[in-house]
This record gives sequence, structure tokens and C-alpha cells, in this order.
Amino acid sequence: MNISNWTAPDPFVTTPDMLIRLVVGLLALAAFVGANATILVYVERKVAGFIQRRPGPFEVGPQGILQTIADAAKLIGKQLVTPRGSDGFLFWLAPIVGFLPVFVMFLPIPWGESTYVVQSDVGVLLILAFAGFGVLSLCLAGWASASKWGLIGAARAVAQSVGYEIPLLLAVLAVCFSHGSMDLMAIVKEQGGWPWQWNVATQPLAFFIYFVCALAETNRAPFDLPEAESELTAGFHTEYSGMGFGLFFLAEYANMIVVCSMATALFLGGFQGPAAPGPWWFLLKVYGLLLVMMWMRWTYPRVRFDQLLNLNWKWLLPLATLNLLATAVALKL
Amino acid sequence: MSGRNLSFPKLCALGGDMGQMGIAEIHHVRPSQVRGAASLLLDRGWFIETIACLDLREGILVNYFYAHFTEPGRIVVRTLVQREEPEVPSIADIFQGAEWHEREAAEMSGVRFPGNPNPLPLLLSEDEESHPLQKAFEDRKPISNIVDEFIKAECWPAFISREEIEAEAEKRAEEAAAAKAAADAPAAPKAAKAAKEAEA
Amino acid sequence: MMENAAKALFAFYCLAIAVGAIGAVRAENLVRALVGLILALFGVAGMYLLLDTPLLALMQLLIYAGAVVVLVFFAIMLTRTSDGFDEARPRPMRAYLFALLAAAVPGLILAWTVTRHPVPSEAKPAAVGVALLGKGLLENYVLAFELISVVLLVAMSGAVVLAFRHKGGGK
Amino acid sequence: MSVFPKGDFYTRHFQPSGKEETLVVNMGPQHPSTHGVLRIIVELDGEYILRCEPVLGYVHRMHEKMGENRSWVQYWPNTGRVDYLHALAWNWAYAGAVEKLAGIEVPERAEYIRVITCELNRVSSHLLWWGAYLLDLGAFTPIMYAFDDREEIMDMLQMPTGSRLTYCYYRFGGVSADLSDEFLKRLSRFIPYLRSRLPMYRDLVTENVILRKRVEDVGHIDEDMCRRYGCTGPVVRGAGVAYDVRKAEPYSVYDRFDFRIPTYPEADAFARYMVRMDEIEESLKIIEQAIATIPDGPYLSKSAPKPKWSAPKGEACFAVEGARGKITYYVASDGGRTPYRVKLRSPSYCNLSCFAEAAKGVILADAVSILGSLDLVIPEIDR
Repeated sequence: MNISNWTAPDPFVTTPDMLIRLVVGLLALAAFVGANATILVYVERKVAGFIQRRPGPFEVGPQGILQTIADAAKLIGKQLVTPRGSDGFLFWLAPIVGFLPVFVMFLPIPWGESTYVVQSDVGVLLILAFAGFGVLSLCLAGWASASKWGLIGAARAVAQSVGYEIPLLLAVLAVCFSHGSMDLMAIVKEQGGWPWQWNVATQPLAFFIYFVCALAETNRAPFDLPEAESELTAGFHTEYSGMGFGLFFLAEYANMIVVCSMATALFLGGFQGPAAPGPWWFLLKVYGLLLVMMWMRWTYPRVRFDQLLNLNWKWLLPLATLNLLATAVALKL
Repeated sequence: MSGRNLSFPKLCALGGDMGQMGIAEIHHVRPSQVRGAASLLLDRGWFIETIACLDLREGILVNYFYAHFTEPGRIVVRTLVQREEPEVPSIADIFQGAEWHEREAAEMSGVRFPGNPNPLPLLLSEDEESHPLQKAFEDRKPISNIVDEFIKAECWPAFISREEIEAEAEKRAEEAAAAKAAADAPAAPKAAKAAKEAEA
Repeated sequence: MMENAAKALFAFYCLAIAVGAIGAVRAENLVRALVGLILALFGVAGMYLLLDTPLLALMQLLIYAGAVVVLVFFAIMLTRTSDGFDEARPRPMRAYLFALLAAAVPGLILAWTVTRHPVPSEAKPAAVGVALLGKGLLENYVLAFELISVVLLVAMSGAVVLAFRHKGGGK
Repeated sequence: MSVFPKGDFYTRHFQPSGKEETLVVNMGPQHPSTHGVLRIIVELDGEYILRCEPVLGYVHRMHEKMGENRSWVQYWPNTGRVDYLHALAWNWAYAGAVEKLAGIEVPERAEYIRVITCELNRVSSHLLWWGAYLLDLGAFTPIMYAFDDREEIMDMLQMPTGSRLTYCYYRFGGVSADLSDEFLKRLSRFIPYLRSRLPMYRDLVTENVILRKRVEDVGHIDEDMCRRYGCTGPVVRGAGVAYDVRKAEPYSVYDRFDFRIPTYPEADAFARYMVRMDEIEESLKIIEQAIATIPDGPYLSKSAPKPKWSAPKGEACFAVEGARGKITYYVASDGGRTPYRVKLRSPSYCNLSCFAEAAKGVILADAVSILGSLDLVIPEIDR
């Protein structure tokens, strides 16, 4: 077998200019993820403040806009403590495993007609495949920290994300069915600029299921059971200090952006907008969804673990299956 | 309110006044009768409020406070135990809530409650040896100085001699007579209190 | 330039698979072994990418690294295997020898076959589209495909039965 | 995994039940939902609690011994520090016990002042409980709303009492300062305001389906259990028993006011929740009536004891209805400068003692829900 004359190894990168695009894109994404997390934390705290009738961050910088930067500096400066009895290697591997896949998940997202990093006909699959690593990192974190709270948090994380991944996949599949494609760019382009031309109009149930599952997958309230503060102190990241915790935090916010971007692309017409399509529409929609997520977090109590699983297996999963079947039947007709 | 008769067998009802001292009835029992009293009270729907121990010259006075959800009043069942052998059988199997009260009394006042399912220190540190609510010898007062109830010889525990009780009763009677004589206008409802204040 | 990149990637993926596999076998702790397995799975996914089948590569990640590994993790956590069990004991030299033998024999046979009967490879691996793959699975190979599902069903039922028996026995 | 084989004294004593695959964890002493330094050793089978045992004493300050070492008057500040959320009820119980012991008369205006301030304090305590309970259940926002309203109460109570949390306002034979007109005016503005807030709380929180699912049918504590453990306050009223010291052993001028004892027969966490929410309204009703009928006169009895006063010998018991249940002070005096014995009966202590039974077999999240529904104040438990 002669391997010397393989020319095009990687389907995502077949030409040098694509490689350049990839490298530049990754660098831009790194900046975007960091900046966005900072902005989102600030926005989240301001939204929380607004909902709770208090000013929110106020002291550092005008209107407290430098607060998150100060917090980040504090997190970076803190000592990294490895708890006694923990598995040091896995303990520090976990936050990295949680954070790195985020970059890959950003790759196929179509920000605008020409603003993207890679265009792949399996873009949806790429995001979903790497989304699975989040739970792995939670497991590793909970297990390696030799804390019983961590262990319980990890067990919860597994049961929760394994369960919610299925209706999420089914909801996404329904959209992919109706477009006959797993390419996010193609799906966006087939939708129009006006809300009634978006997929949410034809697939409202899928959108609802997707959003609920996305909340659960990103461990956001009311489904934040793996870290359920009042029950498990902090669940899987109880023992983490400094940037160990910071990476989980960053990953959580990055994951939020990813699921909202995917929702925007799949259901809300992506960068298509009434007047002029473009990345601003995309960002606007993503931030709108993020605001909804924050709103829910500061409004609802946390569900109980058995209720969470009941909701998934007794409601979302059958509904998602029915929705998929209905979509298939409708397409055949 | 007072005057309700619980008719404990061989129990000494020793007065008490809801209006004046907040205790409707006081029953003085022997340590062996504490459990009987507790089950009787549970049957009649009373609940345990607390257990309080008084460190006295004669021994340790263990008070069980009971109250009722629908009837007014408060019943105190008290028993005097010797300092050398401070033991009262536990009522934690009758009133489960008494388990903690007993544990608290045990570590604070040094009374032992054999039969308590969980005889661990509750509020104090696990290696604490002393009993904080036990008084120094010179601070201990005789029972008659504090517990203001009518003394009946059969109510007293066997380890206090009959002579002591009779002497105490005599002294009480004399004091009461003197107080009565001293008070000019005993017609007021608070006469007894006034007398006591004058005495104090 | 892309050729060299391909070779470098191939070496990288090989290294990942080898390191992961050795790690999985050598680790004294089941979770570390699992991490080794994940690394190896990643390497394999990379190999799929090199063969221009991104769908298979992503499926490998989605199903094996994402789902199966997590379930294995769950199993490890539930059984609470800790230090002092079989896998943590030092192994005798003999065991290493046998392991080497078991790895070497199939390896040698494979190497011999490949060098003796080289497969004519194309300059550019032909991409298999999703549609083609679906057609293949549901038309030409539908029986095999369905049989695999039956195997999975049996395995799942067995797991359920075992779990229930375990629970009943515990009480 | 490494589970540390050695625990402390209590963990060693708390032997696992011998069932396989159970996990013994310490909930506390530093745990977000124990609201202070309560520690509960829990044996878990998965998420289910097999057994649990509270360990107390982390903020034990020995108030009872302090009582024996300070004069009658010096003991006042201690009373406000037993339960920092409903400090005035503890003030009142001590005042009542000593007044009963010494036969001190309390002027009528002082009784009204006590009713107004104590009920106001009860409202603030319930508001804080409400916020903290929802925090336990994972809702972050209600506590901010509750604090917003509670802040106003604290500002108002600061006017006569001079402090914001650990009040030391009552005196033997009255209170230490009169209520100003400004206070009364502000209070009569506040009552309709808080009334208008309560429906919003109901719509926003009480009717929330997630909350209902979390608290309904959780943590059954029925009448029999209350009797065996001596649970009082909202816990026993949540079990359908209309037991309220304000009606059962009427003290002060409570018999002049028209108010209801809210009871709910379900005996679950939601019943206790609703009892407290209704009690806020009843307290507002009492305050309203008290403001309307408050008489003029002295706020402190002329015969009020001076600092070096010593009580006559004897013993007395006095109970008041605190926000958490029945507060009883038992004082015994030998006629000396200091009490011979002070005994504090704290409701949280008795309410918590039933937790081990109530939490048996429930899910960990439900244990948090039960713990919150008991409305514990840890310093009051440890005293």
C-alpha cells in the first residue's frame, strides 16, 4: 500500500487557503469565545439585577462593565488546589476536556453568508458529536475530585445528558429531514427573511423540544442539577479553584452560545433577516435566545431529579419521536 | 384551669397556677414513675415541650414540661435524683422528641438517661468532660429556696430523711403564718406574691 | 504541502491510537483506562477523516466517545470499583508475555497479508456521501443492518434483566 | 476512588446500615441549604436517603449558663441573639417569664407596642424564610423581593428599637422607648403596600408548577408525629392542628384582636408553606387593629426594675408564639441577683428533631425541601 500519494486528507481542509481560513477562524473564535463570555457574564448579572430589582454590578468601571474583567483576573490569579486523595491528572484534564471541544463546535456555524470557518455537509453532526464531550468532562471532574458531592453531581450529569441528548437529536433530525441536509449553511439559506419563512413556523414542536433539551444539556436552570448549589454544594465542580472552575464557567457560556446559535440556524432563519441578511441578524437572534435562557434561570425554581427524568422519558422523547414521524409522513406525502 | 386531675397512681399533684407561674400542674414523681407519666400524658394527647434540670443541694431536679395542642395549660412532671446516682429511665421511645432533650440534659447537667437510643453529646464537643450547668458546691441552693410548692412527705424521694422534710414543712408553715401576720391587707389577689416580695 | 500534512496527520493519529491503547491497558484505574480508550477512539475518528468519510468519523465520536464511553463511565461509577480489586494488582511477568504474544500474532499476520497482497490505493480516497451510505444500509445490506439491531436489542434486554436481578438480590 | 476511611467522632458513630453501595455524606456544617452551621450526616443509596442524623452544636453559645452568671437585667441582650430573625419574640418570652415571676404589671400601651413590634418582626421573619426557602429550591429571585420588603420593616423597627436584627427592646414592665407618630404613620402606609405585594408573590411563586411539584406531597409530618416530637408553630398548623400560643395560652392583649389561625390539613411542605404565607396576612391584620386601638399612656411601668434588681424566689414559665413555633422561657430564682436557672425551649430544636424521621426514604432534593419547610434558625437550635 502506498500512502505517499494521498493528496487530500482532511475533507474540511482540502486546499491551503482553507487551511488559512481554519487557522484564522480558530484564532477569531478564541477571541470571540473569551470576549463573549465576558460580555455574557456581565449581561447575565445585569439581567439578574433587573429581574431582582437591584442595580447589579455597579462599582468597577462605569455601570460596572469592568466587573467581569476584574473577576476573570481574580480567577486567573488564584491558586490551583488539587484536593487530597484526588486523581490529579484526571482532575485537571476534566476542565480542559470540557473547554476544548467548544472551539470545534463553533466551526460549522454560519454567522453570515460568507462569514463562516468551515462549511461541511455534516455540520449539524459535528456540533452534536462534540457536544457529547461536555458530559464527559463533568464525569471526569466529579469522579476525579474524590468528593462525594462531585460524584453525585457526575452521576446526575450522566443520567441527565444521556437522556436529553436523544430528544434533542430527534428534534434536530426533524429539521434535517425536512431540508434533506445536515449542512447548517444550506438549511439557513433555504429559510427566508421573514419569521413565517423560518423553520420555527413549520416545526414549532421541534423548536420547543430543542430549546428545553438545550437548557438541560447546558445545565442551565431550571435543569442545573449536576451543580445544584443548594443540594450538592456545587456538584461536579465543588473542589475546583481558580481557572479550573473558570474553564467550566467559560465552557458553560460557550456552550450556551453554541446551542443558541444552532437554534438560530436551524429554526430562526440564521443570518436571514427582513431587511438585509447578515451576521448582525444572527447575533441578534442568538442574543435574544440567550436572554430567554437567562430570564428562565432567574425565574424558575430547580426541578427535582426524578421529575427531570420523567419529563424527558415520558414527555419529550415520545413527543420528539411523534414529531419526527409526522415530519417523515408529511415529507412523503 | 387548675384543678384538672390527671389521677396518676401514687402521684403527688403539688399545685401550680397557670396565671401566676405559667404552670398549671406540678406532679412530683419517683424516677421510676417518669415513664408511666409520659405514656399516660401521650395517651391523653400531651406533647413534650422540654426537659430542664435544676442543680440543687438535695440532688438534681429533672423537670419534664408537657403541653397540649387543644387544651390550655402546662404540666410539669418532676423528679429528684441523687447526685451520686443521677439516673432517670429514658422516655425517648414514648416521646421521640425527648431523645434530644435528654441528651442535652445529660451533657449539661450530668443526668443519665438509660435507654436513650443515641446517648451522644449533642450540643457540646464530644470530648467535653464537665457538665456546664452543674453548679459549684457553694452555689447550690436547697430545694425549698426555689421550688415553691406545697410539701407533702410522701412526695419526697426516699433518700431525703423524713425529719428533714418535716422540719422543712414546719418552717414553711411558720413562715407563712408570719407573712400573713405581717401583711396588713391580705385581701388583694396578689397577697401571696406581695408577701413573698416582702420576704425577699 | 498537503501531502506532508497528510503524513503528519497520519502519524499523529497513529500515535494517538497507540498511546491511548497502551494507556487503556496499562492503567491501574478504570477511569484512566477509559480516558485511554477515548484517546484511541479519537485517533480512529481521525483515520476516518483521512479516508474522507467525515460522517463515519463524527458518528464514531458521537456514538462511541459521546455515548458509549459515558455509559461505561456510569457503569464504573455505579459499581464503585476502587483500589484493591483485580485490575489494580501487580501482574506477573507471564501475563505481559502472553499479552505481547496475543498482540503480535494478529499484527504479524496482518502485516504479512498487507505486504504480500498490496491493495491498489487511489490518489484521493473516494468520498462516500450520506445518501449513498443510507442507500447501502437500507438496500444492499439491509439484513445485516437489521441483525445488528437485534444483537443490540438482546444486549439491552440482558442488561435490564441483570440489573433487576441484582436489585432484587440486594434486598 | 478514595473515600477517606476515618471520619470524626459522629461519622464513626454513624455506622452505615451495612447495605452495599451506600454513600455516607456530610451535609454541612458548611452547606448552602442548611443556612448556617447545621450538619446532617446522610446515608445515601443513589439519590435516596436511607438514614440521616443531625449533628448540632456548631454555634452553641451556652445561653443558659450565661443566664446564671449575669444579673436579671444584664441577660436582656442575650435574648435577642437566640433567634436573630424573630428576636422580639424571645425578648417577649423572657420579659413575660420574669414579669410573671415578680408580678410586674405592664402598662396597656406597652402591651400594644409589644404586639405591633413583635408581629412586624414575625412578618419580616416569614419574608426571609420565604426567600431563603425558594433559594433552597433553586429560585434565586424571590429572596431579593423578600429582602426588599423586609428592608422596610427593619428600617421601621430601627426607629423605636435602635437596632436592625438582634433587638433588645422590651424591658420588665414595658418597652424601652415609645413608638413615635412617624413610626405609626409609616407603618400604616406599609401595611396596604405589603398587602398589595402578596398577590404578586402568589402569582409569581406559589402558583408556579415547578414549585408545587417540589413541595406538594413532600415531607409528611402529621399531628401524631408533631406530638411525639413536640413540633409547634407552622409545622403543627401545617398538620391541621390549630395550635397557636396566642390563642391557646392567651398572653398580653391578643384576645382583643380578631385573627385567624391558618391551618392546612395536608401535613406536607406545601401546607407549611401556605401556613406561613397566610400568617403574614394575619399578622398584618393584627397590626392594623393594634394601630387603630392603641391607647395613650406610659410605655414603661413605674415599678419597672432597676439594674441592680433581684427577682423574688420562685419559678415561672412563659410561652409566646414565635415565627417558628412555641418559645418557652422557664426561669427559677432563689431570690438572688442572678437567675438560678434559665431554660430556653426553642421551637427549631424540636422541629428539627423530627427531620430524621421525615426525611427517611426521600430523595436528596426533597430533604432540602423538608429542611427548608421547617424554617430553621441554627443559633436558635444550638442556643
